[in-house]
Amino acid sequence: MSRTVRVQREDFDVADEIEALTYGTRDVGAVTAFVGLCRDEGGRLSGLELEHYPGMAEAEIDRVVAEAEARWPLLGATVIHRYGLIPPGGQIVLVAVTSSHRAAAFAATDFLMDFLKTRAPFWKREHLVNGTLGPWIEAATEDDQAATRWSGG
Amino acid sequence: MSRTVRVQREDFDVADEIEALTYGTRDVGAVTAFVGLCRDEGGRLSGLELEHYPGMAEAEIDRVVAEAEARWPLLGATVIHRYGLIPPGGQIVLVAVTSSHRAAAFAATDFLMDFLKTRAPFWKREHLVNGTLGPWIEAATEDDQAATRWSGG
Amino acid sequence: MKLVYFAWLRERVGKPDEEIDLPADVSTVADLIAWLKGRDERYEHAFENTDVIRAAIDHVHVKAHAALAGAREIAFFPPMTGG
Amino acid sequence: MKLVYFAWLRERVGKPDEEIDLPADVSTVADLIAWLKGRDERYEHAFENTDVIRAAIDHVHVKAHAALAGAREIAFFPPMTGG
Repeated sequence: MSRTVRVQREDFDVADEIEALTYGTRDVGAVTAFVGLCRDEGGRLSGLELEHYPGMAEAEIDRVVAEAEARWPLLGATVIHRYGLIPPGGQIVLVAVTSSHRAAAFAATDFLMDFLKTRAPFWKREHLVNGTLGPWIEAATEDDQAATRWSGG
Repeated sequence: MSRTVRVQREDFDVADEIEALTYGTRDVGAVTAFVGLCRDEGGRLSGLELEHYPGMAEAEIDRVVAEAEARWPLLGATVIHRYGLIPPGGQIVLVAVTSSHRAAAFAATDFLMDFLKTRAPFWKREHLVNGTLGPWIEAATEDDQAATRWSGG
Repeated sequence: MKLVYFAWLRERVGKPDEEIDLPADVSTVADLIAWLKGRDERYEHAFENTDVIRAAIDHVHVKAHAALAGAREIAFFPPMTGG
Repeated sequence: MKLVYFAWLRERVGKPDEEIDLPADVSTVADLIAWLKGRDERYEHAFENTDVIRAAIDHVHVKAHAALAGAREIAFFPPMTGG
């Protein structure tokens, strides 16, 4: 199991990350990748600023990935979460998972995204096209509900 | 909505396909990509040969993508399915979907893979490391069951 | 009318495609399968287990009771294993 | 003991972090919040709605009843909105 967790200001290259997860492997049957991008919300935003808690962000993502590894037979997992100011169209987060089979890769990716949203210490703030600072984005209750799908059962 | 469906012998580049789906967009919030790779099944296989029904393969994938578009608010979808002999580690299929939101992108990708497996006219045959031709792979009943998840409700 | 075969069905029939003149009393996919099975041992072997035979008319999946009228190309193949 | 604040909580408190000497009768996260609210209006405003305050001790999420004993760094922040 290869595990990569990075919290960084710089952009990332999805192809490079998938290549790193699959290079030389012969047992990977499924790669699932999710990329979250900054939307302009109908032209209203000039970007999103992401604040994070250095140290805890990495540690918490690492714990979430460890939980995914315990639940599904994964061969590799890469999570990259950016911070700083990200323009519309810019990449915010990558979750990429490899497994022998599709169902595990899919479920783990979905799980990781749910828990990144509710547990990883990042906070988004809107930057408006008129040059002013918009509000901090409020946590969506649907994100909490999505995360509770995985408990019990 | 941008829709790309290709059935080809040549390999594909995941990064190029994601770039094509997201370039210049400002409303895409989520990109989900699934790549199916050839496994060597514990060193038993030298590759998988994929036979397809030319003409119907493209048409059927196109119909499945149209159904996904009707079910979820997608911004783009790309499906590429290869045929011919594919070595272990080689890419077989790509499904990439863009949407404003994650849930739609995830669900549509899962749906597309379920229906590609049960409806797209492709057949896999094993090539063994000892140089002989192995059996045609039998359809998994779990694939049919996965596809029935989407009916009714 | 053109018939096309894929995967092990193609191998058992021994050819990828063929042109046939449809007898007047063959009107559905099931009729066609029954008629083909009566032609010789190759077809009888190829179509012995109809549970695992899938059919398409002009590139669209159909059931056994589908009518052949107007069809240009009928395809027979095992359950799909792509993806 | 070090306290750190993030997002609008940091803005309301007016600083990203601070060192405090914990009073003897402050033993849980909830106690600490109550004590901070009593310091001045900035803290009172920052912590006015405890339903939307999350806390972590040494980089691990904790509930309001968590004990502070042995903690090096206590963090307060709004619900997360990453991903």
